[in-house]
Order: sequence, then C-alpha cells, then structure tokens
Amino acid sequence: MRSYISAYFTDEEDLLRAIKILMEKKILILDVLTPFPVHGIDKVLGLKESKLPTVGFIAGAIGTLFAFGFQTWAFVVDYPLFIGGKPHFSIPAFIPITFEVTVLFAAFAMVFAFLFRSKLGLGAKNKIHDERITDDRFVIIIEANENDEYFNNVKAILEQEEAHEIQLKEHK
Amino acid sequence: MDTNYILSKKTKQVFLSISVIGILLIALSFLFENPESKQVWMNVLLNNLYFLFLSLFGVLFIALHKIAHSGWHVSLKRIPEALSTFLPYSAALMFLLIFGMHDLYHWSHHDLHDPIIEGKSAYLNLPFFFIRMAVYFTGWIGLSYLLRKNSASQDLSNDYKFHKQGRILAALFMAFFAVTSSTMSWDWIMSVDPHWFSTLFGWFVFIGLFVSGVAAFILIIALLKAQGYLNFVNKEHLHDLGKYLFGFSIFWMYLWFFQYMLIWYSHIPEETIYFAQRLHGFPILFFTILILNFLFPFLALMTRNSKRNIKWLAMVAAVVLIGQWLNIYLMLSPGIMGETAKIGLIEIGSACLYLGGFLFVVLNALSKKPLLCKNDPFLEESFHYET
Amino acid sequence: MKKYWKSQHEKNESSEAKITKHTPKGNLEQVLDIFEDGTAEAKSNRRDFLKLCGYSLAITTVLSSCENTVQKAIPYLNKPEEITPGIANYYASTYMNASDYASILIKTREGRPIKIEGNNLSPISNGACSARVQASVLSLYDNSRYQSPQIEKEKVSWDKFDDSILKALDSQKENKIALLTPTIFSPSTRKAIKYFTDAYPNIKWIQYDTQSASAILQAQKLCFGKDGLPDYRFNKANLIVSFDADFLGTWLNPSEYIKTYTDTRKLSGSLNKMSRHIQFESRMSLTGSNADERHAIKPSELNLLIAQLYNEIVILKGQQKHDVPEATKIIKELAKDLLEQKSHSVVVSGSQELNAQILINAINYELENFNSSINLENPLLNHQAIDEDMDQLIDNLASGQVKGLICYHTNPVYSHPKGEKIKKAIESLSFSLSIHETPNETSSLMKYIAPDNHYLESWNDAEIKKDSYSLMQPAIHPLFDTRQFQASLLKWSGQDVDYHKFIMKHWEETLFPSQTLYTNFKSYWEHTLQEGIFQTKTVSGNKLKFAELDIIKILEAITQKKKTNRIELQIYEKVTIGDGSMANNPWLQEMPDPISKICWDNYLNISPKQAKELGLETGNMIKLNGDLELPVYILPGQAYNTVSIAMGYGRTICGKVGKDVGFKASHLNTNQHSSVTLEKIEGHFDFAMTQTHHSMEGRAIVREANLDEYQKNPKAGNDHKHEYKNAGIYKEPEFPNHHWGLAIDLNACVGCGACTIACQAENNVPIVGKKEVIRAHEMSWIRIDRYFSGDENEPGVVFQPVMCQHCDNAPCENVCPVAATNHSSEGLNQMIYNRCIGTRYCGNNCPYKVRRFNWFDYTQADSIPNNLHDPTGMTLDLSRMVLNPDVTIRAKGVIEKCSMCVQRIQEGKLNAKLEGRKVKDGDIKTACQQTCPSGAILFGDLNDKGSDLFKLASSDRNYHLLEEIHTLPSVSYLTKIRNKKS
Amino acid sequence: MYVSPIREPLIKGNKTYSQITQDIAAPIEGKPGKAWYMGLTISLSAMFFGLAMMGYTVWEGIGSWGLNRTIGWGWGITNFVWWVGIGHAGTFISAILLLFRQKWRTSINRSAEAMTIFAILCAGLFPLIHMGRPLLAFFVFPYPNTRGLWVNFNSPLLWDVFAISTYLLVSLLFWYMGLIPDIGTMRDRVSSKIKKYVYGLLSFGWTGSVKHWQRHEKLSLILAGIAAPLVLSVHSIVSADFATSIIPGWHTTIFPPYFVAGAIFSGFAMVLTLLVVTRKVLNLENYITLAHIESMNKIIIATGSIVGIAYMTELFISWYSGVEYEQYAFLNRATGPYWWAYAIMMTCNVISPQLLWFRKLRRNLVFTFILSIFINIGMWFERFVIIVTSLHRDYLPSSWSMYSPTIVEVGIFIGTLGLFFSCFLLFIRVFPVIAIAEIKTVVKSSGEKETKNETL
Repeated sequence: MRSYISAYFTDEEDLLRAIKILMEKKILILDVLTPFPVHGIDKVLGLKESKLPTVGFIAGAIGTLFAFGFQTWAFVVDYPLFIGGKPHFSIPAFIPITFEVTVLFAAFAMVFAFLFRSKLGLGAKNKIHDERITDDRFVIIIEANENDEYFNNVKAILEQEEAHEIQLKEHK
Repeated sequence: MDTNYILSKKTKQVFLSISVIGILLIALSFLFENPESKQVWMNVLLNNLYFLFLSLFGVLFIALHKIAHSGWHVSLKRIPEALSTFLPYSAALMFLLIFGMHDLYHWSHHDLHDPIIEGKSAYLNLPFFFIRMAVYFTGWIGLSYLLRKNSASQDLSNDYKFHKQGRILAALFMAFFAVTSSTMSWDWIMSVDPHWFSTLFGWFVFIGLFVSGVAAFILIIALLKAQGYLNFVNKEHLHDLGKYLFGFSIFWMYLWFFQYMLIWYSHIPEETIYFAQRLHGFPILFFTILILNFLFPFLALMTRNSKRNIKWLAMVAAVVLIGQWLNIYLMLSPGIMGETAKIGLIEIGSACLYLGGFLFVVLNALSKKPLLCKNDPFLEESFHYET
Repeated sequence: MKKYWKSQHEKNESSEAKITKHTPKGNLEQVLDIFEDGTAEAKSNRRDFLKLCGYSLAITTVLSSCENTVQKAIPYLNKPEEITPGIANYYASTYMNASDYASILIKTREGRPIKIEGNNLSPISNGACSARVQASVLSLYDNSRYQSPQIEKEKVSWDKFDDSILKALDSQKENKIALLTPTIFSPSTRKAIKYFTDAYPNIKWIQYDTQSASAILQAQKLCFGKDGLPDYRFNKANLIVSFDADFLGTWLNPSEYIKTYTDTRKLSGSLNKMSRHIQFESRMSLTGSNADERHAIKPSELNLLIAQLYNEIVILKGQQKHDVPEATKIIKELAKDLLEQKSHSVVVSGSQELNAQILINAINYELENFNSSINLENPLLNHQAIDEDMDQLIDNLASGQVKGLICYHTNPVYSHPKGEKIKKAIESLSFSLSIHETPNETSSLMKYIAPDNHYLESWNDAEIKKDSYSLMQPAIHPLFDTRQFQASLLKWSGQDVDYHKFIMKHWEETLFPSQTLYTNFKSYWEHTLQEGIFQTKTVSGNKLKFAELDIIKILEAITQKKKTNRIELQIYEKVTIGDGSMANNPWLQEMPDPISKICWDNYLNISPKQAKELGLETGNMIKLNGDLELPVYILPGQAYNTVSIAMGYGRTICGKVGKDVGFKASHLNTNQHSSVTLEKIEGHFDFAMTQTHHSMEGRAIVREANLDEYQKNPKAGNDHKHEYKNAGIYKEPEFPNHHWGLAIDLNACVGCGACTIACQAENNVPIVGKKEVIRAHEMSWIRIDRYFSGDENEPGVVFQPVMCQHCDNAPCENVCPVAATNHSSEGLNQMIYNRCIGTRYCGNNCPYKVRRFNWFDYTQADSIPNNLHDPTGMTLDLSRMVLNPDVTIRAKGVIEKCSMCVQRIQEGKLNAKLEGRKVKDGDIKTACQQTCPSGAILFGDLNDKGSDLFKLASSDRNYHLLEEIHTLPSVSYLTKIRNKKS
Repeated sequence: MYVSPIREPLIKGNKTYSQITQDIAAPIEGKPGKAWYMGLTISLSAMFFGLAMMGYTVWEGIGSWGLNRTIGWGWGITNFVWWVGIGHAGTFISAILLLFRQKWRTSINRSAEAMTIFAILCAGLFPLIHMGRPLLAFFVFPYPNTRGLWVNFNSPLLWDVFAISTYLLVSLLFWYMGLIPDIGTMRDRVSSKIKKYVYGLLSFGWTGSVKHWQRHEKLSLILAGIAAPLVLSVHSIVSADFATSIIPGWHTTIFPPYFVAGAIFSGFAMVLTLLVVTRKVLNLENYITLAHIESMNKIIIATGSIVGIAYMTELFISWYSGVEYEQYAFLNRATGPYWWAYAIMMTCNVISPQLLWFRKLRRNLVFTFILSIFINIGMWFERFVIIVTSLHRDYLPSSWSMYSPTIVEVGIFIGTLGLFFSCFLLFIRVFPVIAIAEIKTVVKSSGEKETKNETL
C-alpha cells in the first residue's frame, strides 16, 4: 500500500509557486494533474522537450519516399501506360499524391506515438485521481514515505503556500 | 530608451565601397563583354523591380499587421518604415525606362505587331503604360508617406485617434496594393513575353515580393543587432520572422508548382512555350532557383531553434534574397535577351551598385527617427511577447 | 482487305470438289482447318453469340437453297461447310426496295447477316451504299414481320392458302383484277408475272412508284422514242444545273450520282479544276446544300425558268426567239456558261410536268450533252411507272370496274395522295391479296396476306440499267414461314418449277449466249453469282434525232400559268426515311436528318424571313389548311412564301418503332403546288435535335476557300494560325510500328450520313429513342456537324464528319482516374469498357465532345435487373442477332467512342500475318470509309510514307481540327473548296 | 502573458474555471429542447429522401440526372466542391489561426472542426454517387490485382481520392485529439453509469497529467503545422479537377489559390450561420462574443475580396490572352443563357461582403446571419457557373447544349444538407461544443475581469 500526499490548488499561479518551492527543497514530485495545459509548468518542473516533432518528420520522410517511389515504380517499371502523350516518369503529376501521403503518415505516426507514450488509448485503465481535476482543481502528488518528519515538513511547505486542501491517499 | 540609430562613417564607407565595386564591374564588363543596350536596360529593369519590391514590402508589412491587430511587430516598426522611404527613388529609376522601352518590350514596336498583340494594344501601349506607372507610384508613395507621418505623430501624443487613423490608412493601402500588385506585374514583367499569359502571375510575383521583403527585414535586424542596437528584440521576434520566412517560402513553392504543373499538364503551346524556353534554355538556373528559394530554406528552418538563432537566420535570408533575385532574372531575360542571356559581370555589377545605394538610403532614413516608436497601444505586448 | 467471297453454291457440287477443298491452301486455310474437322468445339470469341445461334427458333444455319433439307440449329456437331466460327463470309447480292438499288456484299457471321457493304466490282455502287441500304440488314430481324400466311387475319398453312387463292382466282375468272407492284426491273420477275398474267388474262399488271419519274419517261418516249430514264454521268460534266432535282439525296439513283458528282470535285496536286454546280430549288435539299450557287425559288416558278433558259440558249445559238417573259440576268449568264461548256454540261430537273421535261431534253439536245454527259444507250430502268395508269386504276377500283386487287410491296393507302379513296375501294373489293413482308396500312385491309421473304432471304436478279445485270442470293434461310412473291406467282400459274431454277433457266436462255468467256453454263452461273454483277455489251443504236414537237405550244402552256403570291407547299422525301416503307427501322429513325439534324420527326420547314413575319420560332405548332397540326422548323435557305413537309411519317400500322412517329403528309402530295394557309396555334413541340447551334461563331473549324484562291495558293483558307515553334515541355510521342489515322476530304463529303449507319451496324451502337435524344443522350460514335454561314436566307452550308480524333496528346487520357482510356502503341486512343467507372471527366475534357456515355441500361448488359431503357425493342433476342460478335456490348455507366474499327484493324493485321506479309495500304478499311459513296474518308498508316493517307496528310489542303490546343489528332481534314463564279 | 488593454475581451462575465465547465457542459447534460427534436426530424427526413434518390440513381443510372453528352458534370460535382469548400473553414480556424496565434479561435475551433468533418462526409458522397458504375468505385484504389493494373496517377480525380481521404482522416485525428481532455471532463461530470462508461472509454483514460499535457500541446501544434498546408493542398487539388483540363473557363492557373480563398470564404460563412444560432440556443453568448463574430466577418471580407480580385483577374486575362475560346467563355458567362447564375454569384460573393466594411454591420447578428447564407448561395453558384457554363459552350459550337437539374439531383443535395445538420445536431448532444480546456488557458489572459473595456 503506497500512500501519497495530494495537494489541491485552485489557481495556477499558486500551483507554480508551490512547485518552484518543492523543487528547490528537492522533494520528489510524482505527478502534477491540471485541468488545462499551464503555460511554463514544464520549464519549472524541468521536463524534457517531447520528441514528437522528430517522430513526425521521420514518418513524413518515409511517406514521401514511399509515395513517390510507388508511383514511379507503378508507372515506369511495373505497368507503363501511354497516357496523354506524357512521359511515364512525370514528376509534376506525382507530387500532389506524394504530399498527401506525407501528411497522412506524419499525422498518424505522431498521434499513435503520443497515445503510446502517454499510455492512453481505447480501454486504458488509468486511475482517475479525482473527479474535479478535469474541472477546476490543480493537484500535486508527492510520495509520502514512512517517517513522519518528512511528511510534516512537506505538509508545512504546502500550508505555507496556502494549498487549498491536503489529503493523504492510498493506492494499491 | 529613444536612442537613434547612428549611421556611422564606417558603415557609410562600406555601402559606398559596395557601389564602387558595382561601378567597377560594370566598367569591366563594358571593356570585355561590351553588352548591347538590351542587356543594360534589362539589368536596369531587373534591379529597379527587385529593390522596388523590397521597399513595397516595407509599407505592406506595416499595413498588413495594423489591420490584423498583431502586437508583436510594433517594436520593430521603424525598420519597414525605413525600407519604404526608398519608394521615391525607385519611382525615379522606373521612369528612366522611357528610354529603354524599345529594348525591353516587343509590343512597343508597332511594326512587330501580329493579331494577338494587336488585340491587346488597348492595354499594352506606351502612353497608358506610363499613366498606370504614375498612378501606382503616386498611390504607393502617398500612402507610405502618410503611414510614416501617422507613426511619427503617434510618437508625440498618445491620443488613441492616431491608432484608428493608422488602421484606416492601412486598409486603404491594402485595397490599393491588392489590385496594383497584379497589374504592376502584368505591365512590367509579363508583358516582356507579350504572347504568354497566366492568371496566377500577379499573385506569384506578390509572394516573391513578400518573401524577399521578409529576408531583407531579417538581414537589417541582424545588421543592427550586430552594431549593438535593438536589444528589446528577443528570440521570440526572430522566431516569428523565421516562421514567416519558412512558411512563405513554402507558399512561394506552392504557387510556383501549381502554375508550372497546370501549364505542363494541359500542354497548350501558347502557355508551355514560356516554360519550354526556360527549362531547355536555362536548365541549371531553373533548378537552382527552386533549391535556393524552397529546398534550402525548408530544410534549414524546419527545426524550432534554427529559427531562433540570428546568425543562421541571416544566412538563410541572404540565400533566399539571392534566390528571389535570380527568379526575377529568369522571368525577364529569356523574353528580352532570348537564348544569349547569361549572368555576366554587368549583372553582378549593377546589382551591387543598386544594393549600395539602397542600403545607404534605407539606413540613412532609419537614423532620422528614434528606433523605438512610442505610445502605440500594443507596444507593451511587443515587449512581453512569447510564442 | 482481301475479299473472301464464297458462293453459297459450292456446298452442292459433286464430292470430288469437296476433297479439293480440304487440301491446305496457303496458311490461312491450314489455320482454319483445325476447326473444320469438327472435333474442336467451335471457339467463337463471343460465347453468348453461339448461344444465339443455337436459339430455339427453328433456324437452320445452313444457307438456304431449296433442295437443302431444313436442319435444326444444332451446336455444330456436324458443322456446315462454309461456317467457320469467328470468320465472316461475304455473299455478293443485290438490294432492291421499290426503286432503291445497290449491288452489295452481305457479311455473315455464324450463318447470320450482320452487315451490308457495297460491291466494289459494280460500276453503279462502286463499293459504297446509302444509309437505307446499311439499315436494311436490321429490318430482316424485325419482330413485327408477318410470320405466316393469313386469311382474314387467321393463320393458315401455305398449302391451304394456295388452294383458297386458286379457288378465289377461278371464281373471279371473269371480273377484272389488278396486280399492283412497284417498278419491277428484274427480268425473271417480269417473266414470272407474264406467266401469271397469261394464266389469268383478267389480271392487269400496273406499276406504281411513290416518287414517280413518269414525266421524264413520257418525255423520253416523246422526244427520242426511247424508254427508261437517261443515264446521267456527272463526272463528265463541268457545269451541272439542277432544277429542283435532289440527285445527291433521293432523286432516281443517288448513290451512283454521289460517286460521279464528287469525282470531279476531289482536288489534289494533279487535279486543280472542279465542276460547277448551280441549283434552283425551294427547300434546302442535300444537293442544294452542296451546290456552289443556290437560288431559292417557288415551285411554281420552276417551269418558267426552264422555259426562259431554253429560250436564252436558242437565242444565243442564233435561232428565232420565242415570246417568253424576259429572263433574269442569272438565266442569261447561265445560258452563256452552258454554251461555253457545250457537251460538257448537264441540265436535270425533278419537275413532274411533261412540258418541263421535254424542254429539259431540248436544252440538253441543244447543248449536245447526249452520249457525252447523258447516255441513252443504257437507260436507267428503276422507274417505269406512269402516273396516269395508277390514277386510272384508282378510278376503276372506286367505280367497281376492277373487282380484285393484288398488292405486292406497295402501300398505296398510305403513300398515294388519294389514299383515302383507295382505302374505301379496297374495303368493298371481293378479292384482295397482299404480298408484303411487314404489315402496313394497305395489307391490313386485305383478305389474303401472303408474306414475302426479306431480300436477304430471296433469290432474284436485276437489270438496273440496260445490259447491266446483278444477282440477288439469300444469306440466310427464311426466318419465318414466308415464301417469295415470284415463287407464289409460279405456284399459282401452275408452273411447279422453283424460282431459283426459273432464274437459272432464264439466264441460260438469254444472257449465257451473249458472253463467250465460259463454255458451260454451270461455271458461268457460279462465277456470276460470286461476282454478283454481269455486264453485256451494248449495241450502239442509230444517231439520236429529236422529234419535231410543237415547242411553241409547250412554251405557251408553261408561260400562261399565272404566278400567285400565296404560300406554296412542297412534299419531299427525306434521305433517311424516304417514302416511309422503312419507318419501322430504329437506325433510320434515329439518324439525324442531314440538313435539320432532327431525328424521329418530320416538321414544316419555313424560311427565316417568313417565320419572323408570322412570329414563329422552331418548335412552335401551326395549323396547315385548318386541319393538319404540326411543328415548325426554321430552315435557312427555304424560299420565301414556300413551306415543305417530308413524307414517310405519321404511319399508323407499321410495327412498334415507326408507329405514330411524325405527321402524315402524303395526302397533300398533289403535284399542282397547292397553296396553303398557315396559322400559329398554342403549344410547343420538343424536337430530338442532335445539333442545336448552327453557326461556327467565326472559329476556323471548317476551313473554306474559293477555287480561284485555291488555284493561286493551294494553302488558301488554311494558313492563318500563329505557330509556336518547339513549345513542348516534353517531347511528342512517336509510334514505332504503325500510326493509324484518317483523312476526311470536306470537298467530297456531301453529308449523306451513310457512314453514321455503317458505324452503328459495325459497332453495335445502341438506340436510345426520341425522349433520350431530346435530352442529348444520343450514342452515335460519328456525327456530321452541319454549319450554316453567311446570310440566313441564302446560307452557305458545310458538312464535317466528327469522330474520335485519336489524339496523341489526348486530354481525355490524362484525366481518367482508373486509366480506363489510354493510348495504344499504334496511335489509337483505346477505351477499356470493363475498367471504366463512369466519372465522365474524359467526356468533359474532350474538346471535340465525341465521347458517349451509357446513361441508362440500353443494352441489357447490366447486372441490375429490370432497369432496361429500350423503347425500340433492340434487345429482343431476334434483334440482337444483328450484333457484330467482334465488338463488345457496353453496359450502363460506361463511356464509349469511335475505336477506329479496331476489330477491322486487327482482322487486317491477322490476315496479313497469316499470309506472311506486312500490312499493305488499303488492306484495312474502317466501316465509315468502306460505305462512303464519295470516298471522302480515308484510313491508313501515317508512318507508311507511300500510303494514300500520307499523300493526303501532307497535302496543302490538310489541317487538323482545333490544332492550336496541341492535342495532335490523328484525324485530319482537307479544306472545302467552293467553285463560285468570281 | 501581457494583453494590451484596448483588445476586446474574448470571454465575458468573468467566469471561473468551474463556471466555464458548467456553462459548456450544460447542453449535454440537460434534456434537449423541443427545437432540437424538431430540427433533427426535419434533417433526418431530408437525409432519407436523399438516400432514396441515391438508390434510384444507382439503380436506374445517371440518365435520371439532367446531364448530357456535352455537360457531363452538373449539380453532383457543384455540390461536391461546395461541401469540400465549407469543410475547409474548420481546419483553417484550428490550424492556420493557431499558427498565427489569433486567440479568438479557441471558442469556435471545436464546432468548426466538427463542421469540417460532417461537410467532408457530405462531400465524399458525391464522387461515389456521380459515377456511372458506383459499385466498381474500388477501382480507384491502387490495390494489387490479377491484371497487374494500377490507377492513373496523372489524373486529378485520383489526387482527389487521396486528398479527400487524407483530409478526412487528419481532421478527424486533429478534432479527436483536441476532444480527449474534454471527454475526460464529461466522464467525471456525468452521472448515469452507461454514459460514464462510454465517456470513460472514449476519453482514452485521460488523467490530465502535466506530461500528457506537454505532449498534447506539442502534438496539437505540429498537427496544426501540417494541417495548414493540407488545407491549401486539398482544395488546390479539388481545383485541379478543373484547372488541369483544357476547357476554356476551366484551365486557368489562378484556380488553386482562388479556390482555397473561396473555400475559406464559404467555410466561414457556414461557421457563422451555425454559430449565430447555436450560441443563442445553447446560450453560450459569453464565450462566442461579438468580437468573435466581428473577427470572422473580417476574415470573410478579406477572402471575399480575394475571390473578387480573382474574378477580375480571370476576366482581364481572358481578354488579354487573345484566345477566342477564352474570350467567348467569359463573355458567355455574363451574357449567355446562364447569365442569371453569374449575376447571383457576383452579387452574393463580391458586392454583399463589401458591406462588412462598416463596423456596425460587422457586429450586427441578424445581418451576419443573412449575409452568411447569401455568401454560401453565392459560392454554390460560383461553382455552378464554373462547371456548367464553361462546359455547355466550349470549342465546337455543334456540341453546345443546355443543362437543367432533375428532382433526383436536387433530392440528393437536400439529402446531404439533411445529413450535415443531423450530424451537427447529434454532435451538440454528445460532445462539448467549445473546447473547455483551451478556454480555460485563455480565460486568464483575455477574460473580462482583467482588461478595462475602453471605448472602441
């Protein structure tokens, strides 16, 4: 049974200040849950930049090569047809589809990468911490290990930062 | 905070030396290559247009952002205003063309007329050509002068009236420029090949103007930051200008591709002859333009921090500026010079000559007014700006 | 294409001939022999057509000959000799329908005739045939034909029928009976009729033509004492003047005249002279539209003009002047020109007035045209009826003097002006017998009905001109329980010989002796049957002498007719429907009229000036003479104060297709140019028009020039487009092997439309019906665009056949999403029907608009049940037998277009390969080229520098349609040169 | 994030976060009003009428439409281009306006994107139903087959297939990714067990963790980055359907950007038509304020003027080109038998939006609603004029003919209208009409309590 301290805030400025302080005190913050993306929070928490753009770029490049390659192969190698007096390898005619497939691959790759990395998806059994997080509450979750002294220290800081409410929760 | 830009003697000398190199090169080419008058006039027209576009971009940038209520550009407003001060000079230079009309435009010779040119002589005739030129320049110079005066008077009093008046002037300029940008490109560039026509030509030249303007804007900012000015311009502003350069060079390629592809696709001789001359006549130049104007900026500015590093951005902007210059070169030379066109000393020389003059005029105008405008309602937003 | 003719006679020669047949004769026979031993299951390439041949109807696929026993249609266990599945057989035969004649080849596949082509050995047909002849193959498979003999509408067998006829004829021994037939120019048939009339002296034989030439016949008799019609040779004439004679369309023998007329007009490097043609007529006829000069006159003024012309010629020749009203300047000039072209000109007239025809003979005599451009040695025999006989018969029938009537192949109740009078008379007749293939207004009144064979099922012979004979042989056993007219006559006159034997005996007695080539009659007979035609030498008669006739009285008779300024009506025959006998033929009904481009209807033509005065527009309804209500069509070129209506429409009893189509007008066809009253009434009539816009809007679509400009500069009219040198971004395709193409000489195309029907027959093009044509859903693969130019009342007319141009830079191929249309390596634009999903972008992108779309399921080839749109019954199993098995049937939702008869190209290449040689120029003919009477369309290989096509393609007159949009079409046109007097 | 005081507040009535959630979730939780049921029945019946007409067309054949040999495309393709055009406003708002950081997009992007998807569904129907043999429509995909055949990659119709399907999928992804956090909000608010289970399932287990938000933020930005050029490319390819032909009046190089401007123009008009009504009915006036309406009207005036300039350019260059076919094509548009369609197009597309220069009209709801309907009528006639008048009189006068639609074609169009509005009505009942999370990010900076409301 692991127990957590979850500190509830009602405003993102208080939340940011609290996190700053906790970070300075080197207190391990397990997670922060917010109803909307708070601007500048990942700098404060020191989160790494997400690598989604590179995933998108790679998938896009694969899409371009695949589309252009397939059209060239189909029209020049596999079954060349005389169409409209145009050369078999007519680049301007291949570009629209190449662009479309690039966008398709990039979009799908990024969305699947996002869902996979965040372990979200159809039937994902994530534990909903509190009903009001998706409404108007901001929550910092800190691990409460056994010795009380650490626990009180954290509680003191949070009260000092006028946390709206502090709860002790157990999760399996 | 209202420091002025001081045009130091050293920078003046640099500009002067550029012009002198230009004149030297021109002299050299007259010695060795002795170009005919067609080539000389082609270079005059080419560089007139190129620097006219940069100055027009100045007015366009201010007007566009005033209408769109954007706030981030306000702290940089003085630079495009300075760019627009070159308009009167380019007007004078353009009117010089009176003497070169017969070299530049086939339709100006009455004996060369065949039925098609005869059909459009109601539009392509010398008097109407110059009346239109006069109308364009009065409109542009007038409105840009009023916009500059409005911004200057806004410095003196923070009365909200000036902001509203500025927006009306901006709207007027946008309406006028929307029409004249197309007609100007038909008059001066498309009529070099009188038989050829493309409805997208006006907007294609417009987007070329916009991209080269953004590139010039970035280069001037880099120049000023290197000389220690514009410390209120942070990475965010650069990031936005970088995004402009990245986005609009893609848009330039989009317009170029669809104009080429649609003409290539239907393959009607009166339209394909334009690209046939250029593709078969100047193959290397044809593809270098695409690389310099699209492929290079697209790959260079794709990542986020590539758009935030001033040195990298300035380098890409310079490349794009050269690309756009070559683009206008390829638009004009096959029509005027035919197969014999090649980039020789006179081309580079006249470009340098114009460049020196242009920089001198712009930066001299920049030093007249304080670098930072005052009392603009969005000024505060421009300082605390984050993407 | 090598004509692989077979006489149907080979099957009953002795056995030793059979063996010789099996020895391998060149590799073609070797290849084909594998089928012949009967073991290999017939591998025709169209599975369902074999199903058709095995069709449960008792159709024998053995060619008909009386001795052959009837055989069930059995799926080739023991295959008949001639039939090799997949290979077409051609049988030379003759087309005779009343006065229409053509020497033809019947193309049969798996024992069924599917296409008619001209016999190019015959000097009259020269390998071509008219639209009606092409469409006649479909009337063989007409579902509404009589299927067995009937007595008072009750089916009987032939024996019972013959007994009752013989009994009836005996009982009628003493009262007079009339045998009414169209002109019979078949010697054997005349002999059979003589036998019959000898057996029953009380029967009198009368001939009746719907479009009678009795005036000309009587004039010939009076002037020169000769009978038959003069044989006009237009190729010998430099100046042709026609007074209301539509010789290219419907007058006397049009398909021969088209050939001779256009021979002098096909300008090329060598020939740069051309005949000049002047036409005086009231309605805009097909001939009028091709004339160099056309003068619109009222029908009543016609005879006066002829008189004035005669008078002017006589004056110029120095003979004394007659008191005829002063001639107009045109007539004076014409007389001068005619005298310049003495003996190289021809003056013809379609007038029904005897005096006028006499004057025409006098004019031609004065101009010494006889035995140069007009030959009287072998007169034309296809019109021999005299009007007075018919009028006399009608009076006798009405008065009861004639008690019985036998009608063979005529429909007087419908087509004769006094039709109502005949109808009342027939109803009270004691004996009435009709011998006709299909029910019509006359036969439905008759007591006895003896169905006749269709001409493709009958034996016969014909003498179209004196001493030029041709034979007719059946290509299929009679489909129904019918018997030939001549066989019936012989049966009833007690001669129990079979008509085929009767013909052979007649030829043995008369014609066989007159030739020296063959010793025994059998080989002579087989050879003539194979070639189809036989020519005997004509013994040239004595010098021509013009009988003294009282010219002055004739001139007076013409001049004292006073002119009226009332509106005059003229009834004319259309090129398509003619006199209405083929009204039940859907191909002809859907063929657009060459001039008005209207199908499925007739209408009142009125001049634009008059229409404006009466406030009429095309499609308004008017009431004629207070009773007939019909729609109006404004016809540029129609003479002021004249109107014209086509006959042949408004039939009530003729089968499903022709029933109640258009308005009956034959009752107004009285010859005295009746004046009529017009009165606009409420109502709008939708015409089924395939072309609704008639001017070229100043575009260089048809390029014209005058002869003198052409003589100065051969590129006249063809050299004004701005040329963009090497403007292509990618290089033009080139074709290593063949590059098939067409060249169309607009100077030779007279606009007759035969090519459209030939294309329809060859490529199974579906029929869509009137409602669909109104919605511009017609399916024809080739259309003839007719443009009017110049002043609305005196228009210049020009025809341009437009089919798929097979462009090498085809706009249609670029835009098809599923590549259903692409280009073959031989320059043909291919349309793959089962790949097409019907987005129709190719149809939109074709600048020539030649791609047709199957809007509904017209051919039952669609998998969705009961959504068939087939108003004309073309998908009945009987009508489907006309389908060409080499061409696929297109389903609903598929685009189709001219394939340049790719099946004929492949057949030509296969034949060349089997003979181990390359394809020669002229091996392959497309269906439209093959049937064109004037040879305007030429198919060939553009890569073959020696071919005729290459000569035409590189001639100065050559140009491509819409060449400025760089579609690089393979079809090119030659400029139209008119010969107007400058 | 500093916002200058003269900017108009985007969210009125100084809302707290829970009030925002409450206001936006209200239409889903409450019982739907009588108007909603009435609306749904009308649109569903229209849809079924359309479906019946489609069945009749597949059964009988395209002959039941008014098309003929000269005019192969009529109402079918006009509606296709019209619907695709309307579909572009949604992605334009959520992608391009995000890149230009126009904050006013946050309250209208969700409904605009939903409208995009429904419009694309309606548009996608027409390429299928206008085919002669719709049951073989799968020939259009390059699947390996025994005949070794591939599709014709040169054909613009094939580009359309790729473009429309890509556009539908990317818009769907873009819309659904943005929707996940809001579904999470609904999952936590809703009471009934089935709804909670369904919303739970649909929310992909969203917890609101800051790491997820960071990735979600980056994903939305990049998706917007590639959706923006996608909008440009899709409607340029749709315009290539006409521009790659050689028909005078179709083959002009200005078509791609001109069609894109026209698409955004008619798309915004449809967004206005919908939102002016929904903001009243779902009383979201505080979130979709007059500022939003005015900004959209500004976009309409901009794109309307671009479309107007494009008309003038086309007219001038057709005269300037000296090609007799082009000159006649445009003369025939204005004075030929279809002059009335050209007149409607000109008045609705070029003249009426110019009234929006007056600020009072820009902020007047009734005027905006009526104008937006006029604009969509004008844009429909623009496509009709381009397609039918260029086809009915082109090169050879002998093939000129007229076209008028039959009840079947009109029925199919009404059917698609029914489909569009019934989808939108269902969307209102199932998902929040405005992006709750995005509003919350913006409420602090451009909410009402912060900025003084100076006189404008």
